Amino acid sequence: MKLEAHIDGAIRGVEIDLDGSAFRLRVDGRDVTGDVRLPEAGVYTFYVGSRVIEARVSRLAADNTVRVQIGAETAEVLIVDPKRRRPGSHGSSEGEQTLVAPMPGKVVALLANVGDEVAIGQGVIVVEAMKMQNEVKAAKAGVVAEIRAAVGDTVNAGQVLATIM
Amino acid sequence: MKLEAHIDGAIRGVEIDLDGSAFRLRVDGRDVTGDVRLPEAGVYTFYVGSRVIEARVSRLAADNTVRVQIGAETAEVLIVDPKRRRPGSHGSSEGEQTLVAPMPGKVVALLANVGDEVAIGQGVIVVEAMKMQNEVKAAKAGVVAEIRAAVGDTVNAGQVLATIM
Amino acid sequence: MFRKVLIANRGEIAVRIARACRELGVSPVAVYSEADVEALHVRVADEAYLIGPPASSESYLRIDRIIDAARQAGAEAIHPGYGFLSEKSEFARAVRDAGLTLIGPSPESMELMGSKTHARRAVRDAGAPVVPGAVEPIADPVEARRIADEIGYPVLLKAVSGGGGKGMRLVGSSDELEAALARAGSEALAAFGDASVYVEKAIVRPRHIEIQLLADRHGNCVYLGERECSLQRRHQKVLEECPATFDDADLRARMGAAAVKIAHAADYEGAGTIEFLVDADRNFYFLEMNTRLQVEHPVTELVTDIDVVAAQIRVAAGEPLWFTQDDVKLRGAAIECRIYAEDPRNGFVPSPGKITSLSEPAGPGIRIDSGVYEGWEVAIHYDPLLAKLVVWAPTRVEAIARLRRALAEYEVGGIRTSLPLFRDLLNEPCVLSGDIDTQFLDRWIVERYGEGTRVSPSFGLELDADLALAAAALAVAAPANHEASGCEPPSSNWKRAGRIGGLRSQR
Amino acid sequence: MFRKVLIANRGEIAVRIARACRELGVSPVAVYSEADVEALHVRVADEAYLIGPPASSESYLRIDRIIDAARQAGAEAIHPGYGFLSEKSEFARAVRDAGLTLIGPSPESMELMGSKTHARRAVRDAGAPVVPGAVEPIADPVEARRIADEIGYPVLLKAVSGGGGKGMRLVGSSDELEAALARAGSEALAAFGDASVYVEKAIVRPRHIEIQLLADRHGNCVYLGERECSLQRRHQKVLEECPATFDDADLRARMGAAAVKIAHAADYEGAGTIEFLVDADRNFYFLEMNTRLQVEHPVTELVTDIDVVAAQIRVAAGEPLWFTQDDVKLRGAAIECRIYAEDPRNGFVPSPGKITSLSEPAGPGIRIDSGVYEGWEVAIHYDPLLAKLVVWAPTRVEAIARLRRALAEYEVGGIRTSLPLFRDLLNEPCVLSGDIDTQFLDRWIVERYGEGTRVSPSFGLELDADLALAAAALAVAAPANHEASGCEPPSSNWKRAGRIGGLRSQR
Repeated sequence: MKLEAHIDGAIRGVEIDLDGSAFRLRVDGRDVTGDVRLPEAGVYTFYVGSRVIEARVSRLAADNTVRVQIGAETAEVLIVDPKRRRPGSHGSSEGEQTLVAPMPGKVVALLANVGDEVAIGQGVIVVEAMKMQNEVKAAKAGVVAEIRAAVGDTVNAGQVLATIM
Repeated sequence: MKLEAHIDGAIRGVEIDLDGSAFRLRVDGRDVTGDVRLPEAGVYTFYVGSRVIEARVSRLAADNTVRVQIGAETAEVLIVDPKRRRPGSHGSSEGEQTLVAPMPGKVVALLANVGDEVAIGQGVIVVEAMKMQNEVKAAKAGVVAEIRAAVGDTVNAGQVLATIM
Repeated sequence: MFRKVLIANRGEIAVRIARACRELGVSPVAVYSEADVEALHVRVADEAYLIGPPASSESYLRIDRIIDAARQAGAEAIHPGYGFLSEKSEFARAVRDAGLTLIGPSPESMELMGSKTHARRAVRDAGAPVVPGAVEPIADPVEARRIADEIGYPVLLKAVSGGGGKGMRLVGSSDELEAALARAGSEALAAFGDASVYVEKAIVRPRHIEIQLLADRHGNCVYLGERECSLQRRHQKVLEECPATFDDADLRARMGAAAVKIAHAADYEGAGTIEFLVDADRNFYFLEMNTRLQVEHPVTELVTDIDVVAAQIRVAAGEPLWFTQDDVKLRGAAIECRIYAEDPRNGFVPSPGKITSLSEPAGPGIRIDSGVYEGWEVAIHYDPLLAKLVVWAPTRVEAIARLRRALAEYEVGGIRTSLPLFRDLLNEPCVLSGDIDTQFLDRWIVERYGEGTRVSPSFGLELDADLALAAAALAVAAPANHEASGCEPPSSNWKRAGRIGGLRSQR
Repeated sequence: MFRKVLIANRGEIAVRIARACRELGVSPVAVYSEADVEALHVRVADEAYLIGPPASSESYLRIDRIIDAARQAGAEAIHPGYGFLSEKSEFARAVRDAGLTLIGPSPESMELMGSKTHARRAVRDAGAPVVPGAVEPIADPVEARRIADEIGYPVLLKAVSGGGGKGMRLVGSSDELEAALARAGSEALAAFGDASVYVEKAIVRPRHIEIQLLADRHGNCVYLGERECSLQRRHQKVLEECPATFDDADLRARMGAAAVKIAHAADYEGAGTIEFLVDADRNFYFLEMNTRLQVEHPVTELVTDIDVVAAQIRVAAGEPLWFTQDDVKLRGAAIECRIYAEDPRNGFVPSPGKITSLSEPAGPGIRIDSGVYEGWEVAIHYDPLLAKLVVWAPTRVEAIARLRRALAEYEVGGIRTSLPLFRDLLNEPCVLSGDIDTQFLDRWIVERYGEGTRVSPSFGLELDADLALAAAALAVAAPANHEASGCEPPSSNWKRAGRIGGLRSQR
């Protein structure tokens, strides 16, 4: 399957195929083959030649990105299926994306209005909690279809704040 | 629901009802009420009055019993639903019980023959591994319907050795 | 010894105290808010009392409910932990009035050391050094100028009622003084409802070094070496060590003696900490006293072999200290990392949420004091400290190597944490050499991460970077092949025929 | 220092060694059998080489494949761990012949100390005490009687080629001798293919106390205190401590000096252990030398602060020891429990299977060296040691309290383990007082558990016993309410209105 990995502002093509535990990976024109096992939930152990590389994968509920840790190093990635032009497989129905509050807090700013076009990663609403502000960002490009919160509203974690078509 | 707990050779009646997180327990004529939570898989935290009692529950694949640990103490229990007269809910179809090898090893003795009546906990087949012998026991009373292994056979973990009707 | 102790706290410190209780044969009693029904500190207790809704002001700060719970439980003593009510003298007084024992100092000691003016006077009377200046509110700019001229520039203007950096102004020379005074006053008024400020000498690039004390009610007081806590973000400690990075035995002895004098002056009992600023010439100045257990006590425990929490409970039960100053020997080096639920690469925004997986380091020289578990939902209501990773090794260099190894083994799934901060800090030459001061980290964070912008890390090896993308893609796009199948890996009898064949063919 | 080290082992010790490598900046290389593709020791390595099918004889004992793997990887050295090839001089020789470094002694030292006869002679020549007797095979009953009369009854008959208790017979008086000789000889023949036996003085109710040594190739050798390993089941150690339960400094110094003499006589390099028997009068006798790392090395590490595994690697790389005997100071007490996959309450039958859940203790004074993880399938092919729980505290009494606390936090789901054995042992007065010998545990197991019959434990509190049944019933009969719902607990905003109401109504 062919996917897009959005990482550090760049988009990289990722093509990966599994055949049992054997995998074939193509990234930026490089081919990597080997085996992959899942000894624990969220742990991918790759065997490439004699090398062993273990990746711990965790989905960050806050903003739909996936964090991958290999040894002490980490990266945060947003995986998008270009055929479906929506990120990952995280709950939103076909073509629609809901933006939810990542934590309980107070809405302190709206950064887009209904009808605005937004790009991937663009901030739409700002929620504040513990005196820290957090931007709720679009995980796909689209048009803001609805905004369900107003500045000053208290919101709960998971509450839908806006939808993007 | 009313169940039987087979523990240390004795059978004790256990009646437990849940209403949300509230529970009502009756054991040997004693009533206990409180709340129960499951903070982690297999962990039951009971709140009875001001007391907190945390029970870690684990099903032992070797012989279908359930081990419960509270603090440093443990007990092994076989739970039977008297309405259905078969232990727990562990895979066997209605009225039939399969005895499986708890580990890879060699069959060194048959303790019952086809047609024999066996009681709960009675040994049926002896499997040896790492120079240690292990009795495979009947988890319910019944009649031996089939024996699928002979003395001297090498068996794998999970392999069916006998069935009891 | 007590039979039951009520722990008036939550999180990792409540779990830590419960463990100390168990090891002393004392039954630990928890209190909890509605948000903490399934919290780890409740799960590890023998009894637990619900004391109110999630907001601290309605639960963990409710003196009345906590004392009621202790009475109901029949607890003889209350351990306040740190934060919450631990330094509130009215709590200490209420506990005493209820006929219970507070595991901590008397309300009088707390009040003396809790007042900047009184503490400073007591410290000076005890012959210990304070930062030159006067903590009395200044009447007018003329007085401010007189004091500043006397102690010499640079000076610091500080709010009398303040703390945490608010209403604080650094003044480099006399012509900046008047404007700074006006701004500091209005900031202090806004923050604390009190415009009064005072003037003290500014210590340039100071280190924060503190002395751990233990005192019993029989007149014995010892110091357990020092801790260096210079790595702070906005006055919040993030990494602490024992001994101080420069490991100066003479300075330790002088600071320790000064700290003990201060404790005696305050008629102190229990565990306490004297915080000092240390300048580049290794002069030290009293900063404040924390009349409670510190977050960072484990580094002292690992280097001195003294269990500070157990000692608190024992001296509160009336035991005399069972060792003398001469028995306290420092050995090796310990480092603590505070694992917070916040995102260091994005302006340290809080990162509450469910911990979906948890892998903790283990093996030699590792200690984890945690308040969370896999499946726990980190709430927004409380301090974001999840756990403390503490390492010990015979030398600081080895402790750093061990810490690096431990950080690679540590993963908290589902939320962002400060773990990447520590991984980055251990690549920083100044941290490795110990060339740090209390402003170092704030400067470094701006340089390294920018302010408020996400920094995407990168992998050292191209293969790792490629496989990271592969793992992310598999997790998101092919969960059915793996996760959804009940986490069951493929048969482990599978043969990597090619590889073993390769080995064989070489023979 | 080496750049890469191949670890020719599996399980907890391979993980332990990999951690030491990482902390030294060395890249760890694993080898594995087909049963261990997903084993933890493979997962923590940088590289891994498949060396054969599950059977040890086809994988972890294959000298050729292991050396091939080291060559392919470009590893400069091989750490053998314990067991497997660690004491095989032909392996040490093959490693040397391949131009690689074995992290351990020379094949010559192994051969000298691996032969009972030679070792005994070397020990005696070094002036260290051996058990009176003669390790030469006895020619006939007449010679046996002569030797036995000379050294005095009781005597022990032992197989010359043997070990592990087989072919061993205790003879109380001369009229039992002849029959015992016949039985010992036939047992020895069956077990080792060699009927020859020897006679030595039987030490009555001996303790097993061993000295840890570290020697470099520059002539330095130090001893790192002793370990008491008297708690053994059928000659297999289950719980070890440092120092010995009677903590006798004079005895330690004498045993240590004897051990160092023996090491010098063997021209020893690396870590090694001299095992002694100690009788009731604290006379000690050489038993054997283990020319490798021991399972129980962590208790020594915790009490001496010396990382034995790191030291092994450093001396193998040619470094001289960086400390002297005078620098070695023992502090506090450490206890290790070996967590085996076997059922102590049912004749210690092996208990392989999938670890369905894993909760490990943490907090102060706890060290876990584990080779398994949640989801790992414990295979039948190898040693049943899953992990080691090691505690440290300032005193033995406190260490026991801490161990009790740790055991209550420890759970390995899905299989039976030796954890209940340790919980039961800590209620045994002789274990608490240290009144033990090498036969104590075998006697105690028969008394406590009977032989081969399951003992069902019971809960101290009726409420606990009732709730244990409730938990079992819920887990089996109502999994849909809990486990099947994705382990999601009920809403944590739920209010326990009754309880908080109760608290309020009292005010």
